[in-house]
Amino acid sequence: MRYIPRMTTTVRIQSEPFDAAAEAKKLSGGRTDVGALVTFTGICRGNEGSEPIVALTLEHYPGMAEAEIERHVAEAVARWPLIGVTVIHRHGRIQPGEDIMMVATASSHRQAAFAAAEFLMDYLKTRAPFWKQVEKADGTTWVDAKATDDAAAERWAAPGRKHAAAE
Amino acid sequence: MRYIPRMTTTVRIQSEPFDAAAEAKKLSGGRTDVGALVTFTGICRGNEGSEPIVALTLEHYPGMAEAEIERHVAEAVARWPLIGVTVIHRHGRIQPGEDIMMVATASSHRQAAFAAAEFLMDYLKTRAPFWKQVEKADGTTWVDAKATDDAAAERWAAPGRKHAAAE
Amino acid sequence: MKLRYFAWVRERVGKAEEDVDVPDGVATIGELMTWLASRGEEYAHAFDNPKVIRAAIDKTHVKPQTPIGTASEIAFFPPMTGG
Amino acid sequence: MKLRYFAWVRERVGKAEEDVDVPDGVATIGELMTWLASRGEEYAHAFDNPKVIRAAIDKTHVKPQTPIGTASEIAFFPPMTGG
Repeated sequence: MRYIPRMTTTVRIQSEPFDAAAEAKKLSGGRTDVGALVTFTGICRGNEGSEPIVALTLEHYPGMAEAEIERHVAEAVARWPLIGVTVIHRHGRIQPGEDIMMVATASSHRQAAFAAAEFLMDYLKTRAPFWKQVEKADGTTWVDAKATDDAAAERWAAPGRKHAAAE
Repeated sequence: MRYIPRMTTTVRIQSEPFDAAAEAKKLSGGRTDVGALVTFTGICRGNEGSEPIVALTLEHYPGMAEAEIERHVAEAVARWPLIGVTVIHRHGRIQPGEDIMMVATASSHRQAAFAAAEFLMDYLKTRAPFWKQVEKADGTTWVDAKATDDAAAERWAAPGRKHAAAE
Repeated sequence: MKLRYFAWVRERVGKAEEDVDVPDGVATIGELMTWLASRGEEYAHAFDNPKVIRAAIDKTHVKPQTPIGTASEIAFFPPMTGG
Repeated sequence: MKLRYFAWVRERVGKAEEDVDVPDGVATIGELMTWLASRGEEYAHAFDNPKVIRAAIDKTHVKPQTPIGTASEIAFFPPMTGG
Protein backbone atom coordinates (compact mmCIF):
# COMPACT_ATOMS: atom_id res chain seq x y z
CA MET A 1 0.00 0.00 0.00
CA ARG A 2 1.34 3.40 -0.91
CA TYR A 3 2.20 5.49 2.12
CA ILE A 4 -0.03 8.58 2.26
CA PRO A 5 1.61 11.19 4.47
CA ARG A 6 -0.29 13.52 6.71
CA MET A 7 -0.14 16.79 4.78
CA THR A 8 0.19 20.23 6.36
CA THR A 9 -0.36 23.39 4.34
CA THR A 10 -0.41 26.90 5.74
CA VAL A 11 -1.04 30.15 3.85
CA ARG A 12 -1.04 33.41 5.77
CA ILE A 13 -1.16 37.05 4.68
CA GLN A 14 -0.40 39.39 7.55
CA SER A 15 1.11 42.75 8.39
CA GLU A 16 2.90 41.41 11.50
CA PRO A 17 6.46 40.05 11.36
CA PHE A 18 6.85 36.25 11.41
CA ASP A 19 9.55 33.84 12.59
CA ALA A 20 10.66 31.99 9.44
CA ALA A 21 12.76 29.45 11.34
CA ALA A 22 9.96 28.54 13.75
CA GLU A 23 7.45 28.27 10.90
CA ALA A 24 9.75 25.96 8.91
CA LYS A 25 10.43 23.84 11.98
CA LYS A 26 6.69 23.20 12.37
CA LEU A 27 6.75 21.24 9.10
CA SER A 28 9.31 18.71 10.30
CA GLY A 29 8.77 18.74 14.06
CA GLY A 30 7.15 15.74 15.72
CA ARG A 31 7.35 13.47 12.66
CA THR A 32 10.05 11.36 11.04
CA ASP A 33 8.96 11.17 7.40
CA VAL A 34 10.48 14.53 6.39
CA GLY A 35 13.93 13.99 4.88
CA ALA A 36 14.32 17.40 3.24
CA LEU A 37 13.22 20.85 4.32
CA VAL A 38 13.75 23.88 2.07
CA THR A 39 13.11 27.39 3.37
CA PHE A 40 13.18 30.54 1.28
CA THR A 41 13.07 33.89 3.04
CA GLY A 42 12.67 37.14 1.11
CA ILE A 43 14.23 40.03 3.00
CA CYS A 44 13.85 43.80 2.53
CA ARG A 45 17.18 45.12 1.27
CA GLY A 46 18.62 48.46 2.30
CA ASN A 47 19.43 49.67 -1.18
CA GLU A 48 18.38 49.47 -4.79
CA GLY A 49 21.42 49.76 -7.00
CA SER A 50 23.42 52.40 -5.15
CA GLU A 51 20.42 54.24 -3.67
CA PRO A 52 19.43 53.69 -0.03
CA ILE A 53 15.89 52.48 0.66
CA VAL A 54 13.98 53.85 3.66
CA ALA A 55 11.21 51.23 3.52
CA LEU A 56 9.01 49.11 1.26
CA THR A 57 5.24 49.28 1.41
CA LEU A 58 3.35 46.26 0.12
CA GLU A 59 -0.20 46.68 -1.11
CA HIS A 60 -2.27 43.56 -1.70
CA TYR A 61 -5.72 42.46 -2.85
CA PRO A 62 -7.28 40.87 0.25
CA GLY A 63 -9.07 37.64 -0.49
CA MET A 64 -7.53 37.22 -3.92
CA ALA A 65 -3.98 37.05 -2.48
CA GLU A 66 -4.90 34.12 -0.23
CA ALA A 67 -6.92 32.37 -2.96
CA GLU A 68 -4.17 32.74 -5.57
CA ILE A 69 -1.44 31.44 -3.24
CA GLU A 70 -3.62 28.55 -2.05
CA ARG A 71 -4.27 27.59 -5.67
CA HIS A 72 -0.52 27.42 -6.35
CA VAL A 73 0.15 25.50 -3.15
CA ALA A 74 -2.46 22.96 -4.27
CA GLU A 75 -0.75 22.73 -7.65
CA ALA A 76 2.65 22.18 -6.02
CA VAL A 77 1.16 19.43 -3.84
CA ALA A 78 -0.27 17.77 -6.96
CA ARG A 79 3.02 18.00 -8.87
CA TRP A 80 5.54 16.91 -6.23
CA PRO A 81 5.48 14.39 -3.36
CA LEU A 82 5.30 16.95 -0.57
CA ILE A 83 4.57 16.47 3.10
CA GLY A 84 4.09 20.10 4.04
CA VAL A 85 4.06 23.62 2.57
CA THR A 86 4.00 26.98 4.34
CA VAL A 87 3.67 30.36 2.63
CA ILE A 88 3.57 33.57 4.65
CA HIS A 89 3.53 36.99 2.97
CA ARG A 90 3.46 40.33 4.76
CA HIS A 91 1.74 43.51 3.61
CA GLY A 92 2.14 47.06 4.83
CA ARG A 93 5.34 48.95 5.59
CA ILE A 94 8.52 46.90 5.92
CA GLN A 95 11.96 48.22 6.79
CA PRO A 96 15.39 47.10 5.53
CA GLY A 97 16.51 43.87 7.18
CA GLU A 98 12.95 42.72 7.93
CA ASP A 99 11.55 39.54 6.36
CA ILE A 100 8.95 40.17 3.63
CA MET A 101 7.79 36.65 2.95
CA MET A 102 8.72 32.98 3.22
CA VAL A 103 8.08 29.67 1.52
CA ALA A 104 8.92 26.38 3.23
CA THR A 105 8.53 22.95 1.65
CA ALA A 106 9.00 19.57 3.30
CA SER A 107 9.36 16.25 1.50
CA SER A 108 10.98 12.87 1.84
CA HIS A 109 13.35 13.87 -0.97
CA ARG A 110 15.37 16.97 -1.66
CA GLN A 111 14.58 17.45 -5.33
CA ALA A 112 10.84 17.67 -4.68
CA ALA A 113 11.36 20.16 -1.85
CA PHE A 114 13.64 22.38 -3.98
CA ALA A 115 11.46 22.24 -7.10
CA ALA A 116 8.26 23.06 -5.20
CA ALA A 117 9.87 25.98 -3.35
CA GLU A 118 11.19 27.48 -6.60
CA PHE A 119 7.88 26.91 -8.38
CA LEU A 120 5.99 28.70 -5.60
CA MET A 121 8.45 31.61 -5.56
CA ASP A 122 8.28 32.05 -9.33
CA TYR A 123 4.48 32.11 -9.21
CA LEU A 124 4.29 34.37 -6.17
CA LYS A 125 6.47 36.93 -7.97
CA THR A 126 4.26 37.06 -11.04
CA ARG A 127 0.72 35.99 -10.04
CA ALA A 128 0.08 36.81 -6.39
CA PRO A 129 -1.65 40.22 -6.18
CA PHE A 130 0.96 42.20 -4.24
CA TRP A 131 2.57 45.47 -5.31
CA LYS A 132 5.74 46.93 -3.85
CA GLN A 133 6.25 50.63 -3.39
CA VAL A 134 9.77 51.71 -2.55
CA GLU A 135 10.37 54.70 -0.30
CA LYS A 136 13.63 56.62 -0.74
CA ALA A 137 14.83 59.96 0.56
CA ASP A 138 13.44 61.73 -2.52
CA GLY A 139 10.00 60.08 -2.63
CA THR A 140 8.16 56.83 -3.34
CA THR A 141 7.89 54.85 -6.57
CA TRP A 142 6.15 51.64 -7.57
CA VAL A 143 8.53 48.76 -8.30
CA ASP A 144 8.40 47.65 -11.94
CA ALA A 145 7.67 44.01 -12.73
CA LYS A 146 10.69 42.19 -14.16
CA ALA A 147 10.63 40.35 -17.47
CA THR A 148 13.03 37.82 -15.92
CA ASP A 149 10.38 36.96 -13.33
CA ASP A 150 7.82 36.25 -16.05
CA ALA A 151 10.38 34.05 -17.81
CA ALA A 152 11.10 32.20 -14.57
CA ALA A 153 7.39 31.50 -14.03
CA GLU A 154 6.89 30.37 -17.61
CA ARG A 155 9.46 27.59 -17.41
CA TRP A 156 7.06 25.64 -15.16
CA ALA A 157 4.36 25.75 -17.84
CA ALA A 158 6.59 24.81 -20.81
CA PRO A 159 5.22 21.67 -22.47
CA GLY A 160 7.28 18.55 -21.97
CA ARG A 161 9.33 19.96 -19.12
CA LYS A 162 10.36 17.16 -16.82
CA HIS A 163 10.33 17.57 -13.09
CA ALA A 164 12.63 15.71 -10.78
CA ALA A 165 9.85 14.36 -8.62
CA ALA A 166 11.87 12.03 -6.44
CA GLU A 167 15.43 11.09 -5.72
CA MET B 1 31.87 51.06 -9.08
CA ARG B 2 30.62 47.55 -8.67
CA TYR B 3 29.47 46.78 -5.13
CA ILE B 4 31.65 44.07 -3.60
CA PRO B 5 29.79 42.50 -0.70
CA ARG B 6 31.46 41.29 2.45
CA MET B 7 31.40 37.51 1.94
CA THR B 8 30.89 34.96 4.71
CA THR B 9 31.56 31.27 4.12
CA THR B 10 31.42 28.60 6.80
CA VAL B 11 32.14 24.87 6.40
CA ARG B 12 31.92 22.62 9.44
CA ILE B 13 32.08 18.86 9.89
CA GLN B 14 31.03 17.82 13.36
CA SER B 15 29.39 15.03 15.34
CA GLU B 16 27.37 17.45 17.52
CA PRO B 17 23.86 18.58 16.54
CA PHE B 18 23.54 22.08 15.06
CA ASP B 19 20.79 24.72 14.95
CA ALA B 20 20.00 25.17 11.26
CA ALA B 21 17.78 28.21 11.81
CA ALA B 22 20.37 30.03 13.91
CA GLU B 23 23.12 29.22 11.39
CA ALA B 24 21.04 30.52 8.48
CA LYS B 25 20.14 33.66 10.41
CA LYS B 26 23.84 34.45 10.82
CA LEU B 27 24.10 34.97 7.05
CA SER B 28 21.50 37.74 6.94
CA GLY B 29 21.70 39.20 10.45
CA GLY B 30 23.25 42.63 10.91
CA ARG B 31 23.34 43.52 7.22
CA THR B 32 20.83 44.78 4.67
CA ASP B 33 22.22 43.55 1.35
CA VAL B 34 20.73 40.02 1.62
CA GLY B 35 17.43 39.87 -0.28
CA ALA B 36 17.12 36.09 -0.48
CA LEU B 37 18.06 33.36 1.96
CA VAL B 38 17.68 29.68 1.06
CA THR B 39 18.14 26.98 3.68
CA PHE B 40 18.20 23.26 3.00
CA THR B 41 18.10 20.86 5.93
CA GLY B 42 18.61 17.13 5.47
CA ILE B 43 16.84 15.18 8.21
CA CYS B 44 17.19 11.54 9.29
CA ARG B 45 13.96 9.78 8.35
CA GLY B 46 12.37 7.10 10.49
CA ASN B 47 11.85 4.61 7.71
CA GLU B 48 13.22 3.38 4.41
CA GLY B 49 10.34 2.24 2.26
CA SER B 50 8.17 0.47 4.82
CA GLU B 51 11.01 -0.58 7.14
CA PRO B 52 11.68 1.35 10.35
CA ILE B 53 15.18 2.80 10.80
CA VAL B 54 16.80 2.75 14.25
CA ALA B 55 19.61 5.15 13.33
CA LEU B 56 22.02 6.24 10.62
CA THR B 57 25.77 6.20 11.16
CA LEU B 58 27.81 8.51 8.94
CA GLU B 59 31.45 7.69 8.29
CA HIS B 60 33.60 10.38 6.70
CA TYR B 61 37.15 10.99 5.52
CA PRO B 62 38.49 13.70 7.87
CA GLY B 63 40.39 16.42 6.07
CA MET B 64 39.15 15.42 2.63
CA ALA B 65 35.50 16.08 3.56
CA GLU B 66 36.27 19.69 4.56
CA ALA B 67 38.55 20.25 1.54
CA GLU B 68 36.03 18.85 -0.93
CA ILE B 69 33.14 20.90 0.45
CA GLU B 70 35.26 24.07 0.58
CA ARG B 71 36.22 23.53 -3.06
CA HIS B 72 32.55 23.36 -4.06
CA VAL B 73 31.64 26.36 -1.93
CA ALA B 74 34.38 28.31 -3.74
CA GLU B 75 32.98 27.16 -7.08
CA ALA B 76 29.46 28.26 -6.08
CA VAL B 77 30.81 31.66 -5.05
CA ALA B 78 32.52 31.98 -8.44
CA ARG B 79 29.38 30.98 -10.37
CA TRP B 80 26.68 32.97 -8.60
CA PRO B 81 26.54 36.41 -6.96
CA LEU B 82 26.45 35.16 -3.37
CA ILE B 83 26.86 37.06 -0.13
CA GLY B 84 27.21 34.09 2.18
CA VAL B 85 27.30 30.28 2.22
CA THR B 86 27.15 27.89 5.17
CA VAL B 87 27.56 24.12 4.96
CA ILE B 88 27.43 21.95 8.08
CA HIS B 89 27.55 18.16 7.90
CA ARG B 90 27.41 15.80 10.84
CA HIS B 91 29.15 12.44 11.20
CA GLY B 92 28.59 9.63 13.67
CA ARG B 93 25.30 8.14 14.85
CA ILE B 94 22.16 10.12 14.07
CA GLN B 95 18.63 9.18 15.10
CA PRO B 96 15.36 9.67 13.20
CA GLY B 97 14.14 13.26 13.35
CA GLU B 98 17.65 14.68 13.89
CA ASP B 99 19.22 17.00 11.31
CA ILE B 100 22.04 15.40 9.28
CA MET B 101 23.31 18.40 7.38
CA MET B 102 22.43 21.84 6.10
CA VAL B 103 23.28 24.24 3.32
CA ALA B 104 22.34 27.92 3.50
CA THR B 105 22.94 30.46 0.75
CA ALA B 106 22.38 34.21 0.88
CA SER B 107 22.24 36.54 -2.10
CA SER B 108 20.64 39.76 -3.26
CA HIS B 109 18.53 37.69 -5.64
CA ARG B 110 16.50 34.55 -5.22
CA GLN B 111 17.60 32.67 -8.32
CA ALA B 112 21.26 32.78 -7.32
CA ALA B 113 20.46 31.59 -3.80
CA PHE B 114 18.33 28.68 -5.07
CA ALA B 115 20.77 27.63 -7.79
CA ALA B 116 23.78 27.67 -5.46
CA ALA B 117 21.97 25.67 -2.75
CA GLU B 118 20.92 23.00 -5.26
CA PHE B 119 24.37 22.88 -6.83
CA LEU B 120 25.98 22.37 -3.41
CA MET B 121 23.48 19.66 -2.46
CA ASP B 122 23.96 17.77 -5.72
CA TYR B 123 27.74 17.83 -5.25
CA LEU B 124 27.62 16.96 -1.58
CA LYS B 125 25.57 13.86 -2.39
CA THR B 126 28.02 12.56 -4.97
CA ARG B 127 31.48 14.01 -4.18
CA ALA B 128 31.79 14.69 -0.45
CA PRO B 129 33.43 11.67 1.24
CA PHE B 130 30.62 10.57 3.56
CA TRP B 131 29.06 7.11 3.73
CA LYS B 132 25.75 6.29 5.37
CA GLN B 133 25.13 3.08 7.20
CA VAL B 134 21.54 2.34 8.08
CA GLU B 135 20.69 0.47 11.26
CA LYS B 136 17.47 -1.52 11.32
CA ALA B 137 16.09 -4.12 13.73
CA ASP B 138 17.71 -6.92 11.71
CA GLY B 139 21.16 -5.40 11.25
CA THR B 140 23.12 -2.67 9.51
CA THR B 141 23.70 -2.09 5.80
CA TRP B 142 25.57 0.51 3.76
CA VAL B 143 23.33 2.81 1.77
CA ASP B 144 23.79 2.42 -1.99
CA ALA B 145 24.65 5.46 -4.07
CA LYS B 146 21.78 6.52 -6.33
CA ALA B 147 22.15 6.91 -10.08
CA THR B 148 19.68 9.81 -9.88
CA ASP B 149 22.11 11.68 -7.62
CA ASP B 150 24.89 11.28 -10.20
CA ALA B 151 22.53 12.58 -12.89
CA ALA B 152 21.59 15.54 -10.69
CA ALA B 153 25.23 16.45 -10.17
CA GLU B 154 26.05 16.11 -13.87
CA ARG B 155 23.52 18.70 -14.97
CA TRP B 156 25.77 21.41 -13.48
CA ALA B 157 28.68 20.31 -15.66
CA ALA B 158 26.74 19.96 -18.93
CA PRO B 159 28.28 22.22 -21.57
CA GLY B 160 26.20 25.22 -22.53
CA ARG B 161 23.91 24.99 -19.54
CA LYS B 162 22.76 28.46 -18.61
CA HIS B 163 22.49 29.55 -15.02
CA ALA B 164 20.04 32.14 -13.83
CA ALA B 165 22.66 34.27 -12.15
CA ALA B 166 20.56 37.27 -11.28
CA GLU B 167 16.99 38.42 -11.29
CA MET C 1 -20.89 46.24 -10.75
CA LYS C 2 -18.08 46.87 -8.27
CA LEU C 3 -14.71 47.96 -9.62
CA ARG C 4 -11.50 47.88 -7.58
CA TYR C 5 -8.16 49.48 -8.37
CA PHE C 6 -4.75 48.73 -6.92
CA ALA C 7 -1.26 50.29 -6.80
CA TRP C 8 -0.68 53.01 -9.43
CA VAL C 9 -3.99 52.27 -11.16
CA ARG C 10 -5.68 53.19 -7.87
CA GLU C 11 -3.51 56.29 -7.49
CA ARG C 12 -4.25 57.50 -11.01
CA VAL C 13 -8.00 56.84 -10.84
CA GLY C 14 -7.99 58.52 -7.44
CA LYS C 15 -10.10 55.92 -5.65
CA ALA C 16 -9.76 52.33 -4.45
CA GLU C 17 -13.22 51.18 -5.53
CA GLU C 18 -16.52 52.32 -6.98
CA ASP C 19 -19.85 50.97 -8.22
CA VAL C 20 -20.54 51.54 -11.89
CA ASP C 21 -23.34 50.81 -14.35
CA VAL C 22 -21.64 49.36 -17.38
CA PRO C 23 -23.37 50.44 -20.62
CA ASP C 24 -24.73 47.92 -23.11
CA GLY C 25 -22.14 46.91 -25.69
CA VAL C 26 -19.28 46.68 -23.18
CA ALA C 27 -18.88 42.92 -23.16
CA THR C 28 -15.24 42.12 -22.35
CA ILE C 29 -12.53 43.25 -19.94
CA GLY C 30 -10.77 45.01 -22.83
CA GLU C 31 -13.95 46.88 -23.78
CA LEU C 32 -14.48 47.82 -20.15
CA MET C 33 -10.99 49.36 -20.03
CA THR C 34 -11.72 51.36 -23.21
CA TRP C 35 -14.97 52.61 -21.73
CA LEU C 36 -13.31 53.50 -18.40
CA ALA C 37 -10.58 55.44 -20.25
CA SER C 38 -13.36 57.64 -21.70
CA ARG C 39 -14.73 58.63 -18.29
CA GLY C 40 -12.37 61.52 -17.61
CA GLU C 41 -8.79 62.65 -17.40
CA GLU C 42 -7.80 60.52 -14.39
CA TYR C 43 -9.23 57.38 -16.03
CA ALA C 44 -7.60 58.22 -19.35
CA HIS C 45 -4.28 58.49 -17.50
CA ALA C 46 -4.78 55.21 -15.60
CA PHE C 47 -5.80 53.24 -18.69
CA ASP C 48 -3.69 54.98 -21.37
CA ASN C 49 -1.68 51.79 -21.93
CA PRO C 50 -4.17 48.97 -21.35
CA LYS C 51 -1.58 46.37 -22.38
CA VAL C 52 0.22 46.74 -19.06
CA ILE C 53 -2.94 46.56 -16.95
CA ARG C 54 -3.97 43.23 -15.47
CA ALA C 55 -7.51 42.34 -14.46
CA ALA C 56 -9.32 39.91 -12.17
CA ILE C 57 -12.98 38.93 -12.18
CA ASP C 58 -14.23 37.89 -8.79
CA LYS C 59 -10.61 37.48 -7.56
CA THR C 60 -9.41 35.31 -10.45
CA HIS C 61 -6.94 36.47 -13.13
CA VAL C 62 -8.57 37.04 -16.54
CA LYS C 63 -7.47 38.20 -19.99
CA PRO C 64 -8.65 41.30 -21.92
CA GLN C 65 -10.84 39.14 -24.16
CA THR C 66 -12.63 37.52 -21.20
CA PRO C 67 -16.37 38.36 -21.14
CA ILE C 68 -17.52 40.32 -18.13
CA GLY C 69 -20.57 38.08 -17.83
CA THR C 70 -22.20 38.20 -14.43
CA ALA C 71 -19.13 39.38 -12.51
CA SER C 72 -19.85 41.01 -9.20
CA GLU C 73 -16.34 42.49 -8.72
CA ILE C 74 -13.74 43.41 -11.33
CA ALA C 75 -10.26 44.60 -10.34
CA PHE C 76 -7.59 46.40 -12.37
CA PHE C 77 -3.95 46.60 -11.36
CA PRO C 78 -0.35 46.76 -12.67
CA PRO C 79 1.79 43.63 -13.10
CA MET C 80 2.38 42.11 -9.69
CA THR C 81 5.62 42.61 -7.77
CA GLY C 82 5.22 40.55 -4.61
CA GLY C 83 7.49 37.81 -3.32
CA MET D 1 52.86 4.65 1.13
CA LYS D 2 49.85 5.00 3.39
CA LEU D 3 46.60 3.40 2.27
CA ARG D 4 43.22 4.22 3.83
CA TYR D 5 39.94 2.37 3.44
CA PHE D 6 36.43 3.61 4.17
CA ALA D 7 32.93 2.16 4.60
CA TRP D 8 32.50 -1.38 3.20
CA VAL D 9 35.96 -1.35 1.62
CA ARG D 10 37.35 -0.88 5.15
CA GLU D 11 35.10 -3.61 6.53
CA ARG D 12 36.11 -6.11 3.84
CA VAL D 13 39.84 -5.36 4.06
CA GLY D 14 39.51 -5.56 7.84
CA LYS D 15 41.49 -2.44 8.63
CA ALA D 16 41.11 1.34 8.30
CA GLU D 17 44.68 2.02 7.15
CA GLU D 18 48.08 0.47 6.56
CA ASP D 19 51.52 1.28 5.19
CA VAL D 20 52.54 -0.69 2.10
CA ASP D 21 55.55 -0.94 -0.17
CA VAL D 22 54.14 -0.84 -3.66
CA PRO D 23 56.13 -3.07 -6.04
CA ASP D 24 57.75 -1.70 -9.20
CA GLY D 25 55.42 -1.82 -12.18
CA VAL D 26 52.36 -0.69 -10.23
CA ALA D 27 52.01 2.79 -11.73
CA THR D 28 48.32 3.76 -11.63
CA ILE D 29 45.40 3.64 -9.22
CA GLY D 30 43.87 0.85 -11.33
CA GLU D 31 47.07 -1.19 -11.18
CA LEU D 32 47.27 -0.61 -7.44
CA MET D 33 43.76 -2.05 -7.04
CA THR D 34 44.72 -5.10 -9.11
CA TRP D 35 47.81 -5.63 -6.97
CA LEU D 36 45.86 -5.16 -3.73
CA ALA D 37 43.25 -7.72 -4.88
CA SER D 38 46.08 -10.29 -5.10
CA ARG D 39 47.13 -9.80 -1.48
CA GLY D 40 44.67 -12.24 0.08
CA GLU D 41 41.08 -13.27 0.41
CA GLU D 42 39.88 -10.15 2.24
CA TYR D 43 41.50 -7.88 -0.36
CA ALA D 44 40.14 -9.97 -3.22
CA HIS D 45 36.67 -9.56 -1.70
CA ALA D 46 37.08 -5.78 -1.22
CA PHE D 47 38.40 -5.19 -4.74
CA ASP D 48 36.50 -7.86 -6.68
CA ASN D 49 34.60 -5.17 -8.62
CA PRO D 50 37.09 -2.31 -9.00
CA LYS D 51 34.64 -0.37 -11.18
CA VAL D 52 32.55 0.56 -8.14
CA ILE D 53 35.53 1.61 -6.01
CA ARG D 54 36.47 5.29 -5.88
CA ALA D 55 39.93 6.57 -5.00
CA ALA D 56 41.59 9.71 -3.70
CA ILE D 57 45.26 10.69 -3.78
CA ASP D 58 46.22 13.01 -0.95
CA LYS D 59 42.53 13.79 -0.32
CA THR D 60 41.64 14.63 -3.92
CA HIS D 61 39.39 12.47 -6.13
CA VAL D 62 41.28 10.63 -8.89
CA LYS D 63 40.45 8.20 -11.71
CA PRO D 64 41.73 4.61 -12.14
CA GLN D 65 44.15 5.75 -14.84
CA THR D 66 45.73 8.42 -12.61
CA PRO D 67 49.42 7.72 -11.91
CA ILE D 68 50.29 7.12 -8.27
CA GLY D 69 53.34 9.36 -8.60
CA THR D 70 54.66 10.60 -5.30
CA ALA D 71 51.40 10.22 -3.38
CA SER D 72 51.80 10.03 0.39
CA GLU D 73 48.23 8.82 1.08
CA ILE D 74 45.86 6.90 -1.17
CA ALA D 75 42.28 6.14 -0.10
CA PHE D 76 39.77 3.63 -1.48
CA PHE D 77 36.05 3.79 -0.80
CA PRO D 78 32.60 3.08 -2.24
CA PRO D 79 30.55 5.75 -4.06
CA MET D 80 29.69 8.49 -1.59
CA THR D 81 26.29 8.73 0.09
CA GLY D 82 26.45 11.89 2.19
CA GLY D 83 24.11 14.85 2.12
